[in-house]
Amino acid sequence: MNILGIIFSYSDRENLRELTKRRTLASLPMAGKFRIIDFVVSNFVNDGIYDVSVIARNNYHSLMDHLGSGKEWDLIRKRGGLRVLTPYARSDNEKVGLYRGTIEALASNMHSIRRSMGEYVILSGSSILYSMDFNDLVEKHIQSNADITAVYTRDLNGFPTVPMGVSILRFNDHNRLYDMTINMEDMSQHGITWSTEVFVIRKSLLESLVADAIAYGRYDFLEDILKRSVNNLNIQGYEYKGHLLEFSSVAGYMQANMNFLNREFRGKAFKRPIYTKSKDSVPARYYEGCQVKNSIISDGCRIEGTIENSIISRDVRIGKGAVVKNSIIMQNTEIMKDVLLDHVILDKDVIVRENRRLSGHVTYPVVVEKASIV
Amino acid sequence: MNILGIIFSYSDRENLRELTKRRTLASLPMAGKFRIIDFVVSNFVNDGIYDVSVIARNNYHSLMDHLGSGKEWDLIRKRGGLRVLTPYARSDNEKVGLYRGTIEALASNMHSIRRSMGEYVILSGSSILYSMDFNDLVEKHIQSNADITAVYTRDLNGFPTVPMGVSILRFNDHNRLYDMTINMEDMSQHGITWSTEVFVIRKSLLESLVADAIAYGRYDFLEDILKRSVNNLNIQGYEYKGHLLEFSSVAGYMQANMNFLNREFRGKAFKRPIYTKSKDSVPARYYEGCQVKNSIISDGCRIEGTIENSIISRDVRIGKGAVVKNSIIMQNTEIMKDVLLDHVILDKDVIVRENRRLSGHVTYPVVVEKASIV
Amino acid sequence: MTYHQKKEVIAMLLAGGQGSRLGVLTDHVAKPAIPFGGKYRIIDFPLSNCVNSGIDTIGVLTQYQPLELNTYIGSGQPWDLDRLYGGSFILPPYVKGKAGEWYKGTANAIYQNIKFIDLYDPDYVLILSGDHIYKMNYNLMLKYHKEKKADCTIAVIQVPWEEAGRFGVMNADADLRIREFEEKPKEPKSNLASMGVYIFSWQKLKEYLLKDKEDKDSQSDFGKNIIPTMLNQGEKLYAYEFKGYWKDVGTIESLWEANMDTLNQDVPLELDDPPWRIYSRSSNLPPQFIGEHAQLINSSIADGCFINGTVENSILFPGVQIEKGAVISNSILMPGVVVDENAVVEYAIIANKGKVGQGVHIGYWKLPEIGGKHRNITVIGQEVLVAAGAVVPAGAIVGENVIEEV
Amino acid sequence: MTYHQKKEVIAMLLAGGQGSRLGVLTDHVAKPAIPFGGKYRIIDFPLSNCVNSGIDTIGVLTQYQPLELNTYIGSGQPWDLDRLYGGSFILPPYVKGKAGEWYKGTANAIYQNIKFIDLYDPDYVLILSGDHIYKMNYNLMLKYHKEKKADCTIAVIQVPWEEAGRFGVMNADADLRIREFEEKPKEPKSNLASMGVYIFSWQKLKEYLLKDKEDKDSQSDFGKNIIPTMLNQGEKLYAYEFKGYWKDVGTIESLWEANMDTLNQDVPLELDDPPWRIYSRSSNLPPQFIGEHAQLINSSIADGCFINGTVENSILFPGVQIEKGAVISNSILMPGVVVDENAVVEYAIIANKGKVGQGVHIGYWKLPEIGGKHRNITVIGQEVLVAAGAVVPAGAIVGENVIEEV
Repeated sequence: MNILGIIFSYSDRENLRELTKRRTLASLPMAGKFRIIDFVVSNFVNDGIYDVSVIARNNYHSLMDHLGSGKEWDLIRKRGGLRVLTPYARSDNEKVGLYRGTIEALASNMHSIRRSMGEYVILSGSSILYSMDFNDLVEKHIQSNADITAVYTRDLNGFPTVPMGVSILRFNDHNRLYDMTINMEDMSQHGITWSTEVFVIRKSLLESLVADAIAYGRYDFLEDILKRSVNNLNIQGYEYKGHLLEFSSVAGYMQANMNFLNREFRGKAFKRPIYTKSKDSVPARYYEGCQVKNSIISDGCRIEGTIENSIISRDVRIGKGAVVKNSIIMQNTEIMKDVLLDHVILDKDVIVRENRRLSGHVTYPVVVEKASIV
Repeated sequence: MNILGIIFSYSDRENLRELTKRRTLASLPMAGKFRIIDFVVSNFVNDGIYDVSVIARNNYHSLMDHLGSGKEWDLIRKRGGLRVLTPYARSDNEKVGLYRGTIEALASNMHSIRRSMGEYVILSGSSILYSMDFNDLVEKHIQSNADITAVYTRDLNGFPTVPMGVSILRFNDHNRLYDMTINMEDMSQHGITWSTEVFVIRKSLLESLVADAIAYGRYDFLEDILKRSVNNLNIQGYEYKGHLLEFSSVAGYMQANMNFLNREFRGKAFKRPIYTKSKDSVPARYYEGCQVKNSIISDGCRIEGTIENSIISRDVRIGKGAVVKNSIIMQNTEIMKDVLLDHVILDKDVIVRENRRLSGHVTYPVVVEKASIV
Repeated sequence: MTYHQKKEVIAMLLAGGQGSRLGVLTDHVAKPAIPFGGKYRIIDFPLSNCVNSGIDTIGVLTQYQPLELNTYIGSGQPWDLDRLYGGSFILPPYVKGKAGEWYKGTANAIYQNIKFIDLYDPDYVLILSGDHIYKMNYNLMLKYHKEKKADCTIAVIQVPWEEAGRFGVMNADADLRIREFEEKPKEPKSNLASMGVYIFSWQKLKEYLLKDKEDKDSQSDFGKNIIPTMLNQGEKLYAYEFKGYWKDVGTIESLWEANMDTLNQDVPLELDDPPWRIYSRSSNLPPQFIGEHAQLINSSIADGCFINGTVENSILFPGVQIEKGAVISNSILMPGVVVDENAVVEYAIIANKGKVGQGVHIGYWKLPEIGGKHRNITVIGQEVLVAAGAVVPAGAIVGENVIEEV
Repeated sequence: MTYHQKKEVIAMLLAGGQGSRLGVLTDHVAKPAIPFGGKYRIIDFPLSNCVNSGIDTIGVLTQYQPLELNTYIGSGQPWDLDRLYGGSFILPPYVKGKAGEWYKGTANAIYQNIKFIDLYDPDYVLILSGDHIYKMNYNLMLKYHKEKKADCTIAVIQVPWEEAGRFGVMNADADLRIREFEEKPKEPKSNLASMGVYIFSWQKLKEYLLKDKEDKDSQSDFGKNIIPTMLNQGEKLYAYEFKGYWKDVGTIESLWEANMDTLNQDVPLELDDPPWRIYSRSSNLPPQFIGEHAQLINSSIADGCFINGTVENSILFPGVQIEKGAVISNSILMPGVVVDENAVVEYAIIANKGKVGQGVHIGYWKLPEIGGKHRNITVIGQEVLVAAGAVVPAGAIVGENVIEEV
């Protein structure tokens, strides 16, 4: 079966403050050495889908740097492979910027999508992470004679409330979508089914729906295609029962990372390989006097201090006497002697000088911008 | 010696009509199966320079498609390799379009240029093709203690007149640049030295010159850096004595291609390999009744008709009784029975139906736009 | 923790044979590396068939003159076989414990690589050889193998009865279950010939390989030992009939014929077939140039050629040079061959970088071709020089430089 | 027409040795494929040295158990050796004409690959072996070779006089021209030991390889035959003194020591050295997780590990699992080793996927370590299981599953 994966590397509903100031959502670090996009792309590759397009909008240089030729995801292919689709000016006096919505993003890249051999398309966002059997999903899509299959999850799925901004999907007894609303409140009741932002559709149908919508000046896939078509199209639901991670806020992003400290969760998340850019770092080095507990440590780290309940990315140095708790420390950061960090997110290339103390709260972690010196 | 190659994939002085409507200059087909960029990039690779950045401005999708991961140019490298640098929006409400000039293009991509290990930079355009010994060039640059070395050619170098829009460079007795003007007339006198649009400069100097120029709102490398600096900087000349091809006009582009029909010229141009995207086409097939003379034929062609003095790209079909003379036929074109073409450029994916006749003149070849049906 | 990726099926390609019936053509390269069809090599066919059939893990068993073959396959990238898990693997003989062991028979070669196969824990193993030209979807055969719940499925093709005796012949019942396998029978009872393409259920094959190793008298050959033994033991072997073009190119004549077949539109061997592309490593040469004096008739010509003479019913590989007045007909000129002015080459195969001097006549034959039979094929070996004026009679096999008439 | 790219220098890496002194560690893999330093393999050092020295064409001569090594090197991409011209090439022994020939000695292995070397038409050939840990710029050595107009340059390192007898020793004059070469002399006249790194001017080497082939008594070894013969003939051989860390890891003890050296900041073998990176193939495993009960002291731990016990002065390769209460000290745990609760591992090397059961004691030694001497190193072979409660005394070499005290 020929399937094309299309991943939106950004999300309109995220507010990740400084974290997405210079990068797109999908290139945000996750679980130490990975980035969000790694999980999404690996899900496709692990399911044998080797034709993957990533739609970028702005701030995509870090994403392109990370993905490179696609080699590390096994996506250098003669047929298919990895493409990053970026907005571009066609003529000399055109300017480009934001797509006006997901549909415009698809329409702008239709020349590339059309060329794919894929018969079905799986669309995925980047602000909700899952670990899904795509082959089963597409099989069910075909069996159910659906025009579109929308993947949903039920109830809270481990979250305190249904995340803000996600789509609440309502299905009838035949599992057919009849209504869709955007979640704008802290809902925590039972029986809610909400979108994981994953959809299956036949490529030819997607092409014509996108062309139609553009002709009518409609730009949003959820509002303008999904919601408008509940009567005309057979939109079926597919329930995802596994774990989900969601990050539209900094606190959510922190929480999503902390999930990886759980052995059972890690076991499931890494049941199949998650591919990422390889770095030629040395193994982590632990020196006399270090104390590390319940933490994820990536290669290239040199650790002399204390770490607890934290996620440490590659090539981080943590000095003697420093204490790092409940924090996310990104790549190539230097934490000098006797620093204390609690509930902090240090972005890449940050230096924290001796004796500095930073502490946030679980509901509002302190974020230190890339390349800052504290 | 660490050298970074920077190639501008576009030219402000070109008027190639429909040919560059949907592609950037550097991705224009050349000599059958190649594109202009292949010659420029191969010159770097053949001289052992494996760190090459291509600056794109607009209309660059065909260029990116062609270059792909850089594999075919031997440019998948851990250090260096091939990068295509495209304009992009940094923030949510920024729009991007044309660079205001070569300096802005360099400035916008300085983050990537800075990261290269190259100590020297060779800058090259795409509208003048050469076959140059870059190692000798950089050696001479160093020996001469130049701040910048500007490569020039002398007199007409095979052209009827000095091409319009190129820079006339004037050097003093010490081979130092003292003046620069843009050629605006059909000059054909002796003693003229004009730029091949290739320059050598130490990377750190380039960085500071670009930063300065941007600070002063100056955007053009030739006018605002080269010309303004003739007194402050030691800008040395380096004479290029080999063949040149130039294509700022359609007639020039046609002429440039026709050079490849000369055995001696071909011998020099292909003395070292020119890399290009590989296509898995079958060998060319010649059928009973075909007549082919003095022409370049690429693989994948199926020829039943007559071809003279023409350049035929990949996967072209030429029907029985068709006659193609003095023409350039691009990829995947179908020329049906009894067609007559003389002094015509057929862009990609064109179909010419039976019995059609098109003929242009050497000074004004007919151009048929991509995917047209005649 | 480690990741392990199971493959349902992997292919093992037997590429170690010398192909001695191809004479000077295999002096320097293994048979699967011999150029074919203007830009391919024989091995491109099984490799491309695998990739097009969705089989992405291929062990290539080499033994004889593997340098060129190894370099040609390289990372497997031209066949899209440069993969994180799987891809193409060169498997030469090796030393284990104190002593090394060469591959003795086809089955022994697989036996020695049991460890490699087990890495992928496959359910099925596809056994291929590197000396056939055909386009085949192995996936359909695998489906058949599963439907039949077979232990082994052997691809077969109908051959003319009079030729059946040159092949391994299957005697099968109506359901295509194989009852008897005869290697080159004098009086064939069937005209279903083995194509040398087998699918085995791996656990079953492994069992028989281990048993075969114990049998000192065995030649460890699939056709002579493994398959007859399996039949004796009552295992389920099925024939899978392939209907398409298939040719064993183990002789000079058949290699020449298969090449000529690519020029014949009536033969169902279309190479320009996008959904079933034959991949190959490209040459990096510029496009061909056809000069003022060229005359081209029903020929296939590759990149980098310079043609200024007459070429008829011939196949010219990359970088061949034909000077003015030279006439090439019914011939195969492999990469880099140079033919000087006024030379004549007829019914010949000239191996890589052969040089044919001015006025040379290769494939000289005084009698007219009659009754559809053509004169014998002349072969000029790799880098052999035939000096100006020499005449090489039809059927000669030339391995060394020639300075006058042979 | 064809393109040809000459290389000034290419490297030939002798990776065929079994390394029998490493016991069970080389039961399944060739010595150069043995894991080293937490994420590397021994062969990463010469390969990375080549690439960092600007040498991009490397023939890897394999013979013994090459499967894992070949798979590890693959397309050469991790070392940036996946090139259009050049790159890494696996060169196994092969059949030529009627019979195959195994690599008999180091020089014979090169002799059998003359054709490969000639493809690149090099001026110089660098001969390396796959059993040393060092970081060296071969380009400086090549410069020296050219300055000296030498026929052969041999890299040497000063060793303690008392150890000189274990090496090939050079007796050189003041200009470092070698006058005599003694293989493992009883009474060494010099303490300049050969590092097994040679640069030859290729034409000269080829001449001696061809001569050596004629000599029926020769063992076709560089140290025993080629170099003494060249000295006899008055060729210009120079010693090139290397001053840096270099260690032959041909024995269990030296392999253990070299690993421990990576944990010792006083030893000049920094692996975290961006301008001279040691490249290796990455594991695709998630980052390591350090649990509630972990205690880490001066150790190096790789991706994919799960650590919930105590680890001291030890090196843990990717995917090692240490459960609660387990204590690992002065040990090397290769990829995928699992140590169950309350087990103790001291002064040991545990090969890939070894399993250490609950409460096991590996490297048991009743006496205290005295005078800087440590107890003998214990080795547990690949995939060996040591069942719960077993005690393995120091110095044991365990190749098979253990169910009780050895």
